[in-house]
Amino acid sequence: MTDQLPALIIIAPLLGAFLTPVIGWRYRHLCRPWALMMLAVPVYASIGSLLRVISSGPFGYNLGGWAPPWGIEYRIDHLSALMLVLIAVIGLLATINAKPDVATEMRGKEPYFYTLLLLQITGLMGIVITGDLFNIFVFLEICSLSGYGLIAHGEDGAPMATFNYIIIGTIGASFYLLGVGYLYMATGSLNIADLATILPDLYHSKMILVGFAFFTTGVAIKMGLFPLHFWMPDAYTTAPNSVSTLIAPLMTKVAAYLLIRIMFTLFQPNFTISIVPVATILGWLAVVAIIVGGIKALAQTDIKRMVTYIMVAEVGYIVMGISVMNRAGLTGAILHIVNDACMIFCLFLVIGAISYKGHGREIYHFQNLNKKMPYTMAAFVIVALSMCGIPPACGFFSKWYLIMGTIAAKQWVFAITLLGSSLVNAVLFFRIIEKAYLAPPGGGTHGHDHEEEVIARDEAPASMLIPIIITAAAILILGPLSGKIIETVIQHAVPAIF
Amino acid sequence: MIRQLDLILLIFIVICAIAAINIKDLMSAVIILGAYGFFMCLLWTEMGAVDVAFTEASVGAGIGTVLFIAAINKTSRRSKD
Amino acid sequence: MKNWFKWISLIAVIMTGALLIYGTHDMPAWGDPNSPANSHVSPRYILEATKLTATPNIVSAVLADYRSYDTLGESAVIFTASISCLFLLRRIRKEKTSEDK
Amino acid sequence: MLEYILAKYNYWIYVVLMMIGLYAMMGKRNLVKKLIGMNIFQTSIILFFVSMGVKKGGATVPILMGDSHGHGEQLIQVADYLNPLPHVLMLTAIVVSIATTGVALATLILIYKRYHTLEEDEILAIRKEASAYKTLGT
Repeated sequence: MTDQLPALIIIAPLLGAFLTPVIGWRYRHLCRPWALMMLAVPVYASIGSLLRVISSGPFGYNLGGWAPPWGIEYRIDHLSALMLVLIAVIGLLATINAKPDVATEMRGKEPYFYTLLLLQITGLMGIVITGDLFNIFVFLEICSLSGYGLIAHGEDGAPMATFNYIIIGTIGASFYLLGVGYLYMATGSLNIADLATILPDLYHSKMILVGFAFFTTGVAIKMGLFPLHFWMPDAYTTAPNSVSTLIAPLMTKVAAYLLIRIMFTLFQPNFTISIVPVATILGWLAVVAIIVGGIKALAQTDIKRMVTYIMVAEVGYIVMGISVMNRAGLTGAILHIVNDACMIFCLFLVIGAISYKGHGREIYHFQNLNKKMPYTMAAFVIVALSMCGIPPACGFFSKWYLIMGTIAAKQWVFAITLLGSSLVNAVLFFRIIEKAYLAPPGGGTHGHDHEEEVIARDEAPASMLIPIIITAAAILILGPLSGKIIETVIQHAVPAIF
Repeated sequence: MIRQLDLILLIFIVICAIAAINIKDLMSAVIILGAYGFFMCLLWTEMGAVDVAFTEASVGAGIGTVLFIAAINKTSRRSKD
Repeated sequence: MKNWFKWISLIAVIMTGALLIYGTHDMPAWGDPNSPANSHVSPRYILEATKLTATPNIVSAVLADYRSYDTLGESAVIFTASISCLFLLRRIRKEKTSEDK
Repeated sequence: MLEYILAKYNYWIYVVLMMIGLYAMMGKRNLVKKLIGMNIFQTSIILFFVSMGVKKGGATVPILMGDSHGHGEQLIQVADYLNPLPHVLMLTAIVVSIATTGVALATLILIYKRYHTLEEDEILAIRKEASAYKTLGT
């Protein structure tokens, strides 16, 4: 049974997606339980795979029984197992969270919505699990296409944002495909493990250099790295809340995973150190990304748009951790992938709950929200602490490793940028917390005081509140646990020569 | 591989591509895009990729053109560049 | 503003093209039967596919057997696209009918 | 020199096509033109892959000749048949490209319903006006 777990991870949500419209044809209310059931399977299977990887090391799964360079292979190692658990759990929670939004915004279209949601999660997990370069492209397109469909269904302006996303996303995916073509032309293989053994002899070939450049550019577009981030704020701000909750935290992280895979598994680290100065370029782009993201976030009053600019900066963190090319930096980057996915997910959940309750997304709408939605705002405070890097929350630990990595690489500018960015985050979140907790009730802007007016509690429905509480608890628990995560998982994901 | 045929087809393809993005009337541009697709099919048949060629002829040039025409019918065929 | 943007994109395109042309320098000559692409993985398909899958068309054999998983993904892509179109365009019809009422 | 050109011209044509497509995607203002550019761009990548699988010297389409039930297997020569793998990959890529075009056209229809134009600069002007109106209203 446990031998077939990797196949279940993809097959269950894919089958679920194919059958959802069939079920929804007659029994529309059954779509949601069906989707949840089909998403519970990958959670179980990915946790099983993670445990197997921890106990007995990386393993492969040959689809159809064909040996790897000829057939397609699933390759599960420590990094991909960790990513699978992350995607499966966040996918399940996001689907639970989607219920009230779908009931109000997409009445009558539940089957389509849940189908696309399942396909999105299938695509994300497929990118992580597969060990074949072209298969990654196919899954990348599955999750991009379902993402286009879901995002375009948002508020006013969403179709235009989606159209730009389609154009730039297609450029990214096609660049990735070009990279695959160049590598295939030079080696004749598509399997990552096979390529990793062939490539070291060819590092000085111009084809390999160009292929690597196109891989990196394509992935950077999907990730929203600084000069190529311009599609991201528009797309994620205008998307429906239940959709940006799912896509925003995961898509960037999966692309970051792909970057780590390309730089450290497909190519050996010494390629990126000695032959192309790509690490330096990525590092400085990350610095600019963090600064631009921070400044742009400070300029926003719409909190959802603010979070998308924070994401630009957070992508910078991860890329910076990758670019310093040492053990502490890469550990911090991988840890930050997990932590940041949880934090951004929680932020979007909170925004979704607040919008659902009819409050606006501008900062002044947060007035006295702590009395109306105490649990939601408590979760928001926890995320804010984590974003600023206050110790019990998980954000502190990944930033600690990132800063350690930059110091070990003697990149003082990088370290200062990281510290400065924490300060910017503190300012960003304190503005909102101050408005929510410390502003006088009734507010000075309206002029008429109702000091004694009791603000009724008006909390989000349970299906929204439960994911919020779980994620906030996870942010608190992941912090103290990070030592253990590094010891059992991440340590093995970092290449041995560091 | 017949080199002359190959070259002529490649030149036709490039001309079609340039024409398709420069014609102001969108309907004509889409028709030229279809022609581009069919020239591409010929080229691939000539290179021996028959499966790719007939998939492109039916799916790429065929259904693609139909989708474009349907969308242009629903919107406008005016273009400024 | 308009021209400025066109120039920027032209420069970006030319840079991409130059990079690609630079990459073609090391490529094996067009149609070389012994290039790595033609000699590493694919010979086994040509030699074995008919014996193992009983299909004379090697492309079909590879598509539907060796790499059938890609083909599953391909059908999932079509499915995704059609469901996306339905998801997006249904709304217009709905709104129209509600306006008509 | 001529030898070098003959060995490479196919790849150069694909680069030229890719540049045309990419320029239309980025530089053109009309949204349908962008999609036409996207199609040209994707087709050029397919051309690149297909020309990768070509073998000169008498190789034919990758469909085995003669008895299909394996009696002629001793006669199979690798040099006689084209490389099937790029063809397989490109069958998938064609379908992917048409699926992307389909979704893009669906959003295009939504955009036209909202703004009644397909020119990017006109849409931007409408949006700017709308957001200015919104900030004035609050």
